[in-house]
Amino acid sequence: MNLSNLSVGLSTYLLVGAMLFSIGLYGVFAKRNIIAILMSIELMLNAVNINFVAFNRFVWNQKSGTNYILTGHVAALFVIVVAAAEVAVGLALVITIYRNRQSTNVDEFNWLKW
Amino acid sequence: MGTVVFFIFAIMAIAAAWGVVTSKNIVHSALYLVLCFSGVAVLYVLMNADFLAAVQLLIYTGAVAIMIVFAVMLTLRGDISVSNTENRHWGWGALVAALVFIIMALVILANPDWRILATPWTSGGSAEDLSLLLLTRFMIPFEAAAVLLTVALVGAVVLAKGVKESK
Amino acid sequence: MFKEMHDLFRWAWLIPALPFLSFLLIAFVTKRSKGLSSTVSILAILASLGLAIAIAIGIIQSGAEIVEHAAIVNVNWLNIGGLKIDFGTVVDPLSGMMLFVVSLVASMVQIYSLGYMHGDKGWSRYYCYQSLFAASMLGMVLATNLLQLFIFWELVGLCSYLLIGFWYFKVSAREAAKKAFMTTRVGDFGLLLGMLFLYTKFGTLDFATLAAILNTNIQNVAVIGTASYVTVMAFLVFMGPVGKSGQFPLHVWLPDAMEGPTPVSALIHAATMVVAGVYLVARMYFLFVHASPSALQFVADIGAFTAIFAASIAIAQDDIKRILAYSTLSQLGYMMFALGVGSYSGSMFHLMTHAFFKALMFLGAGSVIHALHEKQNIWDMGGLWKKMPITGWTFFIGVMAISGVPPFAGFFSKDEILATALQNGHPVVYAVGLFTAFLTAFYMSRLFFVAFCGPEKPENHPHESPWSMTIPLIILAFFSVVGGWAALPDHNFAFFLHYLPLGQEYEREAINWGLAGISVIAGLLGIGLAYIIYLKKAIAAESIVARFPRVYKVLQNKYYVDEFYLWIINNIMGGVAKVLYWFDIYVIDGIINGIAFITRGSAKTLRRTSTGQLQTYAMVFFFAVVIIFMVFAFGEGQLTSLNPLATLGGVK
Amino acid sequence: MVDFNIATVLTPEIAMAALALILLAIGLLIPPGARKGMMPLTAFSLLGVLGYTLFDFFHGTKALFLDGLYLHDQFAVYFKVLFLAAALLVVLSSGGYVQKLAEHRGEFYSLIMTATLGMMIMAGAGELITMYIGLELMTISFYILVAYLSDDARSSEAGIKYLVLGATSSAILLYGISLVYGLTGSTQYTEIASGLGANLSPASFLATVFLLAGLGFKISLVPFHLWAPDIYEGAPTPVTAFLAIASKAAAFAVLIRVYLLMMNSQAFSGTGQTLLVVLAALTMILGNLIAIPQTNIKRLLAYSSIAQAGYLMVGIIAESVAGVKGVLFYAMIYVFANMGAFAVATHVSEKQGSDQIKDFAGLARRSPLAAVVMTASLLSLAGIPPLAGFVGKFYLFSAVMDSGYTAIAYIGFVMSMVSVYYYLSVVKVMFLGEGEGLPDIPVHGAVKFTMVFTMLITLAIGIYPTPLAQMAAAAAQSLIK
Amino acid sequence: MISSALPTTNSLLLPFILLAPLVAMLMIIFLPKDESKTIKIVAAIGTLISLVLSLYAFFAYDRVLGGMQFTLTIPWIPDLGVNLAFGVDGISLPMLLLTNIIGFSSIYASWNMEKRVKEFFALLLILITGVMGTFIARDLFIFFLFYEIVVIPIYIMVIIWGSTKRVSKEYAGMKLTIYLLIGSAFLLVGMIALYLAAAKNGQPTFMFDQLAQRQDLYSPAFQKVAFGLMLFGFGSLISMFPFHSWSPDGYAGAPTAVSMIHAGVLKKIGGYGLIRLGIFVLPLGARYWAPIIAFLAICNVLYAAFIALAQKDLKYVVGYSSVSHMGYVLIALAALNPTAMTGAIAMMFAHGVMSALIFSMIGFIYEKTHTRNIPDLGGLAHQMPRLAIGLMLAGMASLGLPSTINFISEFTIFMGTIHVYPVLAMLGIFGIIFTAVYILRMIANVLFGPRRPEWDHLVDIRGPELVPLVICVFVIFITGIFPNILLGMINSGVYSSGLAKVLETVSQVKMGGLF
Repeated sequence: MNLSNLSVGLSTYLLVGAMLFSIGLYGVFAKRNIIAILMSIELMLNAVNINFVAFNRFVWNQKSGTNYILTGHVAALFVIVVAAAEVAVGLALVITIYRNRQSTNVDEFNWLKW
Repeated sequence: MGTVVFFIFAIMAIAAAWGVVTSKNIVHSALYLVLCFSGVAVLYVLMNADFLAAVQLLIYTGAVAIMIVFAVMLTLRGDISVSNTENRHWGWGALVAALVFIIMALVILANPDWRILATPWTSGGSAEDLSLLLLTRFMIPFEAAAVLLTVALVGAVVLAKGVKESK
Repeated sequence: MFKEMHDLFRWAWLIPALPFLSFLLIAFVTKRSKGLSSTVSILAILASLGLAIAIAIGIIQSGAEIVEHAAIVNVNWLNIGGLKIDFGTVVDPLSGMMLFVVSLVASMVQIYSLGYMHGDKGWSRYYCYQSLFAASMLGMVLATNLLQLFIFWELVGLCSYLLIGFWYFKVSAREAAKKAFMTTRVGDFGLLLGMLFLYTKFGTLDFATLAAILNTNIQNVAVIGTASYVTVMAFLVFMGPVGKSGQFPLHVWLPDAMEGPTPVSALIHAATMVVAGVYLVARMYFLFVHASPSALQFVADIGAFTAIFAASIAIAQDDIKRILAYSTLSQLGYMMFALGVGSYSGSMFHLMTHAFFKALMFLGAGSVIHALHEKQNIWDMGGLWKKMPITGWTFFIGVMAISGVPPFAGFFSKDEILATALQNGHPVVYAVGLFTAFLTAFYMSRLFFVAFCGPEKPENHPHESPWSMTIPLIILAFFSVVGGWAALPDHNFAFFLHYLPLGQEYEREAINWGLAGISVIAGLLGIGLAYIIYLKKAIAAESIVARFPRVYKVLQNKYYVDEFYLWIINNIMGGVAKVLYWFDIYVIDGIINGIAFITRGSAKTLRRTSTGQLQTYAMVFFFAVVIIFMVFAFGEGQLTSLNPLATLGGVK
Repeated sequence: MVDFNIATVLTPEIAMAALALILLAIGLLIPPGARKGMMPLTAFSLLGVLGYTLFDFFHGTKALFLDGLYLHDQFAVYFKVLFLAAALLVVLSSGGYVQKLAEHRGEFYSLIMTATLGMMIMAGAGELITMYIGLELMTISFYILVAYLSDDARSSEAGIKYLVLGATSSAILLYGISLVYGLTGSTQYTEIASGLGANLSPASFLATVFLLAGLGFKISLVPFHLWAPDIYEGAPTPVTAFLAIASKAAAFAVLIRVYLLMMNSQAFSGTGQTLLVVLAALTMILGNLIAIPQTNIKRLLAYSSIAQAGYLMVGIIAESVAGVKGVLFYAMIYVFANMGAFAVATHVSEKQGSDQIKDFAGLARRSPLAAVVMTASLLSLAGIPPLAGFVGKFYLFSAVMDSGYTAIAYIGFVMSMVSVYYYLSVVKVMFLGEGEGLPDIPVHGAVKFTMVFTMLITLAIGIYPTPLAQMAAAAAQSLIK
Repeated sequence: MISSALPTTNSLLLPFILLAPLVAMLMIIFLPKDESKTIKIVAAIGTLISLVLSLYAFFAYDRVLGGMQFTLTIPWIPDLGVNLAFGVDGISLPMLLLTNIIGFSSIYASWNMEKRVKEFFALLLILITGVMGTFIARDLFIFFLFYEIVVIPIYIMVIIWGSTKRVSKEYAGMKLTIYLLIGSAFLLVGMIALYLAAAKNGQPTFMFDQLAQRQDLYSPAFQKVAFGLMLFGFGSLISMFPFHSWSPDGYAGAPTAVSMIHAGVLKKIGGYGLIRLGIFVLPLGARYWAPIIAFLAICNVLYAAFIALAQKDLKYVVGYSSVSHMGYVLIALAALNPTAMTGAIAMMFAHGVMSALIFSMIGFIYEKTHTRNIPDLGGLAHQMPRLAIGLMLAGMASLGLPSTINFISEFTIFMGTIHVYPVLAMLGIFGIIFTAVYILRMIANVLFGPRRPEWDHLVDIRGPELVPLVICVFVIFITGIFPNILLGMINSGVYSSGLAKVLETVSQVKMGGLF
């Protein structure tokens, strides 16, 4: 694919990232179902990845030396790995707590307080 | 053309994300999530991160989404159409999220250095380039990530299986 | 001659040391054994008496020499930066006289107590206190400086406290002891202040040095400050004697002090301790002389007022010891105003004679009380003269002496005082003194006639006291008779002592028989009036009382001074104390507790921020991020660059 | 490319990874009856690594590896010593606790190893991505450990809370990292420092704030602290100990490195610095205040550890070698003091089946050693001499006062005296409550050793702090040129 | 004994004095719980050794030579400049002796202790050691270290062995502890500020003498602030109005031995600190604050004396009385001249012995009658004459009766203050009247009056119980009758330590004060 003639600027990409991040954030804040919250977190992590890739593409594409040029990609890759691990553990936890409480509603997870 | 593609998929991704957090049906949310990930993958392609796009599709749309669907199925009870409702504080949540978005957007827009268009892509980005980096400069996080995945695996098993206190 | 005597005077410290030794011995060794305790104590005081007599003889022999060069021995006691105090002994006619009087009365009282205190559970304790008192009093007399004097002054106060409260199980004794201590403490406050000012001004408290400084520099006001400064000091110093010697308005403790055993009253509250104030003023006379005349005038006024004030109260009292107590107050006032009007030697003379006859009368009263099993109201007595002849006769001598009937001791001293008062231009004081003499004679005779001469009461079975009590009576009676002859053939005690303040030349002066006659007449009038009222019953006492019921009531209630003080203590001091306590608990502590309460309360409130809802936590988290960022950007002046219009419009 | 001696330098990390896997394998392979040996095995292997690391501290050379992406300076090694010591003590004190687990004991120890590994990577990381991976390795291990008692709903709840909040906070941290990357083109500390120095834009502020929020979450800096009490309460007590001690220290290791680069960038010159001061003050105040009405010992210790984070922040604010030294010193003694308290709390809750403070009644009689250790630990946390906490606070606050921030010293000292109030409430319960008729609580073996050891160290450092102070000074010097 | 026979540097005397109770404490820890007799004897021996050694130090001290003697200096925390430096001069030696006198007495005052004996004596010995440490420290850090050591044992002792009256013992203990700790928090800030200011020349130090030498490093403004902090910290400790309210409650709640040590010596650390740290090191600050101190001191004297009048609980009377007496110490400090300073130190000593005696007597009363309510008591002199003597002598000392050391110290104080603050000093002297009132009232109502049959079963104090009485009375009177023993020592301390010179310099400084 040759898409070298694209004309969308960095800010736009970043705005998309920011928007995804905020939507994810809203999900974390507002959803009752714990799985939906996990999904929202995935959205946030994705938003960060967009940032990394975009910065790599737009700002540091030509930075000299092979050592630097793909840092954003590497970061994104690690984030994906971490996100996967996190979601795995998270879902296992969901199963556990569902076993205990028969619920996935985070409003009910308030035994620990004060 | 790239612009058109970008906007299509960017809007798609955002709309799908919106769907994830607004859908009342948790299964729908999961499907929107897949859609969103796919849209983001396309954006990666637009930014010459082909390998990442592939990884995104494989891991997110493949593995993660499937896991989520499984979890949804395992924990589902009651009416599925109200399985994913908002809590009482969603208004506050929306406000805070909006505030966060506003400051992010302001910062992005206020930074003149970022009001730029792309220069021609010169940096590669193939799996080979990445692997070289991962095994040299980012050797330690790479190994650590391996351990991390092991930990996640073990953890998932331990947690899902359940640890009981012996009486 | 003087040189040899001086060697004797060096041993003056033994006089207080012996009783002190006996105090220690009794307190730590012999307190279990009654006999041993009293023996030790009496032997010690008798030894002191012997020494005192020896020293007195030595003084008389030394003559004028010792007046000019008092025998002073000093050792350093306290030496720190800014404060150097010596302890020592001063032997001069003044202290010699006091030593003699104190040790004599003390020995008499201690011997007397063998009989009076017989069978008391606190026997050893009693002699222990007695010894301590003797030691302190004698130490005070010998003091070379004001601080030393003050220390012993306080110690005699302590002994007074202990002895008044000797029967501590009696609530009245307990309260009286407390009152005595507290009242004298008020006076000591002033004395202490005076001492401090003196030291700050003159850098010494030594009597001799102070006197020398004042005498040499008195013209040069710039060096020692203005005369008014000295006057202030004089007033402050005088506060001590006001308390100790029971001058108005701090006289209230002395009548109550009669709660102690009667020998104690005789010794401490009649003969010795209470005159300490007079002695102090005499010692510090140079200060009063150099102060403005108002200081001495003040002393005279207070003394005169106390004299007549106490005498008027004594008229209306019924308790034998209280009458004597008010009489003591009155006589102390006499001595004080004597000093005030400049009759220095007269005051000392009266101090001595008063010690003899007042101790005599107290001991006599004690003898009566002992015989009547603790009855003290004179109206319960009567006809004792016949049953107790020795007590009766000696008491009669006492009455004659205090009434100023020649040739008894009181006549000479009282006469000298009154004469000087008139000569030195204090006619009002003289008149007051004269009237007081009349009142004194009246109430003393009243006491004597009612208690000793009136009809016998059948319920009483008095008998004469044992020898241990009567011998001291006789000895004191002897001195009450001959004590005044010391002034003969000239009419002045100063002749005897060869002593005048400020080193003035002593001038002989003949007795002014006219003035003496007037005072004798006043005394005889008093006796006569009492005779008419109480023995002859020509005028019914009741009718006088009935005519002036208010006056009688006021007199009987001692002008309500006690009530007034009690009111102040209970209402003002107690009230302030309660208010401040309230303030302490509810305001000062309240603030502290309030802070603690606020802390705990806010903690309890803040605790609720931890709601247990993870989404709330997340919201707080991000909201905080937003706020912090805004503050950060605003603080760094970056807010304008965040203006979206500017950004989008490209205005840069 | 790869340094030939990287293997030797990375020995502790490699050993930890290997140990984690070995323990995992052993746990699966050996029969349940033989699993009692797991604890000593873990402890001795940790002791070995600790010994090596200590040796490394005194004899290793300062080096950069992988172009400075990974650092081997005394600062990093100091923290590794700290993590290993904490892990060792946790393992020792949790023996009895883990015995109660029917299965997955191997995994428990293995996860502690991986968490420690993650911390070590955080301390050694010379760039943000490595740091992030280390952080996630630690955090994910902790997610599992916190929720380890999966039939205990509280443990699960704590796990899920920690996971959601932790993931959210790492998202914001990542966003910050991405901004830093976008601004400077690198994730390496030294290059960020030079890159940010020239760039004072809203973006750099946002990046700073996001990084601070992400790391502040880990150190439970107010207002990012809300998670801590809930998670501490719900987690198994040894895990709480480890979480409170080591994960916080690891975040501080990162924060010091990151902060020092921010410091170079002037971003923290004016308002930023003031903000940090305010946050530190708030942390001290809120942590200590809210601890007062707590009735659960773990929750109380949670708030106390929030307050301790505030004290540690004070050292960072000082912006000086002395300040860093203070942080290092305090972090180390904090390990022992907190560990002592948690060892007692673990032991009591294991025997008593409760974490309520009122169940400590009469502990002075029932188990004098435990009561004394608890008292000493709490008082060290409060900063009462002759315990180590006093010297630690002295270093911290003298450093910050030397940098001209006197107000925060007032707040710090006053709040630490307020903290005495709630620490003493615990002491009061232990010494005053008679605990009528309750049986004695004997302390044996490794737990006893842990208690005595932590108390002795706390006391010894308090009385003679010089050796540790020298170590901390060396570590601080190695960080700042 | 000639002190030159001793090495003037690195003498081990003071460490031994410090260690004796500590060793006894360790022995007690390893003794079995039920050996209460042995425990008490060990504690007594430990403190006795300290007492004897400090007596030796007191008399072996070369007053002509002056200055710090029996010194020992070991570098301790080099990077902070902390030295483990011990030493005593004429100012601290009386306080050291006082600590040991009271420490030894307090062991015997607790002789009848039966509840958790082992813990009690272990804590008590820690307490004694801590207090001693503050007085022999020549290093501010060590000084502070020892000071804070004592706070917690006191708390524990109050809550376990204390007694509840108007306020619960838990409250009293907590109030005492938190109050003093908050005070010490400000003190600590001041101390660090001082340390940092002194370290400006690159050589950090905590040594008192070196801190004092570096006057040029402290600006007047700094001195004002730093002294203010010290004043708050030490002022709380010495129960300066209005920071006194911990004191009566604390004493009322505390067990006898703690009251003795707390009122006797611990409180004096405040005064000692103000001299050692405040006036020596920050003379200008002291000059600035002096009028305020003087004013507050008189508030102490009169205010507390009045409140003592309204008290019904014995310990509250004595508690407020000790607040009142501290006013004299404070005004003497504020007078800033050698005479007053000598008086202040003597007063601290005198009040220490006196309050130890009075608290031990009250302790026995409470132990035997189980009440401290004055109206419930009365006529105790019948059943317990020895106790009555003790309480009465203590009372006499308290109201400053001549021939007790209390009188001389009060007198010296007044002598030093009267020309500096004439009005305030007069008000202070006025306070002696009220002191007399409440002390006499207490003595009268407790000891005297009719025999009460309900107390007939009481046994007079005897045997070991007499030890505090004998020791304290002996000290009160021997130093009262021969004051040069004590005041000469203090005087040499004030002059040879350079305090007098500092005071002379500072008194010539003109400063805009508040009054």
